[in-house]
Amino acid sequence: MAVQLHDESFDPARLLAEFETSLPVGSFGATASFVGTMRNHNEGDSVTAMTLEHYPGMTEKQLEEVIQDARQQWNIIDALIVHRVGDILPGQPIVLTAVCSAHRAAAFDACRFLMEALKSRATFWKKETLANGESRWVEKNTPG
Amino acid sequence: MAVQLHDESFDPARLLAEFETSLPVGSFGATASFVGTMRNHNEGDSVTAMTLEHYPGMTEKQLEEVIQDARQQWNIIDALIVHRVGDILPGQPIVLTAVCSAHRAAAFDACRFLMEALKSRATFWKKETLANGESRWVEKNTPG
Amino acid sequence: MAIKVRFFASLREQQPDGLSQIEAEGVLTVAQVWERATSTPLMPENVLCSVNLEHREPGEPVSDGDEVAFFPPVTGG
Amino acid sequence: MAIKVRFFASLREQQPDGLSQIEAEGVLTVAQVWERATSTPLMPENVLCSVNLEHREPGEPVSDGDEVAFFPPVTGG
Repeated sequence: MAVQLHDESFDPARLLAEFETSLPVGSFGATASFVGTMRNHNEGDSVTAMTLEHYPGMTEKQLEEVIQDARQQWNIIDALIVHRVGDILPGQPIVLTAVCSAHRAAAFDACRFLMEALKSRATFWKKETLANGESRWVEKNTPG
Repeated sequence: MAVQLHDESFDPARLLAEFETSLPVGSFGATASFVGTMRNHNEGDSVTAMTLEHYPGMTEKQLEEVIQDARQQWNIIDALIVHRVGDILPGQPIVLTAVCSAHRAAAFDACRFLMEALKSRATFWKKETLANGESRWVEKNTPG
Repeated sequence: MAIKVRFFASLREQQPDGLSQIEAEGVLTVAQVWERATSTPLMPENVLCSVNLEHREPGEPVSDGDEVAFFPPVTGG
Repeated sequence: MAIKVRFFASLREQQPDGLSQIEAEGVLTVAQVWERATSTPLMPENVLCSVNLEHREPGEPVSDGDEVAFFPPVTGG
């Protein structure tokens, strides 16, 4: 499955292993992957929790389009995007992108493209809970 | 441990999980990783096995230097290079590189640097066994 | 015509009285849907819009039965 | 002086009679170590060299007790 949204914490290592296992043995030479993990600090403040809101239906569609765009630009064998939604704690994974290809350049390029494209295009919104109990919407993503 | 050579097949997912678990929870936001896997074909021929030779002592030293070079160029939290040596079969992992950092750009850049640097500098040599029983040394690496 | 309206993230919180559906006669643009559905007629510049799950500009028209959504810049990943 | 000599990969196979140690008086370059240790005096252009685990050019000098290695272009990763 190319796109997954999880409302509970997921195990990137296990999903990555499943992703590779789903492909024919010996068919791919390169797997690039990226995991975004919730940090316990942001913009100089201590962060204790976060809520990830999304637009059900639109978000999944956008992520599938991002993978289609990657397939058109690079010769890749398969790609995976996994994203958390809901309440999340520091240390938990937020996002996993992975690309399998014959050679490494396409895997590296496409994996990074998936991350940049989803960060700029996909309808997710983060709300942080700070150590002082206040909460705030994250206003924009850091540039890649 | 930053550099590992394995003379038996290793599990990239498990080593990647161990690598992340060794870092303080909430300290990193980005993990980029790459796995090179043995393919069952190369240069148009069917390949059934491969032997990876290295220069004990020199190879480990070079890989540690590659990580030091990455640390000087990017603000990274930790880096990992794992490489197989010895006899290896299609579908088995050859190499794993991983970088943890606060933000994604450094992780992506440094992880790719580790791969390019080790492919061009580290003393490993591949000998392929072809389906017809012949064997040949791989003469040069594909460009990244 | 009936238009379904949705607000997300900070906009949902800022528009507690935002309508989830509006009725209209004749053609409306996305920005006009905002004016009818909220108590703040001028749509802020940084609000993003979609119609039927596709990004749209504020000046684009809306049809009967469409789902129009308003949301702030995305911050996933 | 005593120099330890190593060959790797295809060079190890091509130099089955290559010496693993040579004795010399006076200063030798890496290329001269190759000449003494192999039966093919002219060192091929694409042979890489190291002295004590560091890459070296063929013209660089070798000292007593050094380990000199010869190998083809690397193909790891």
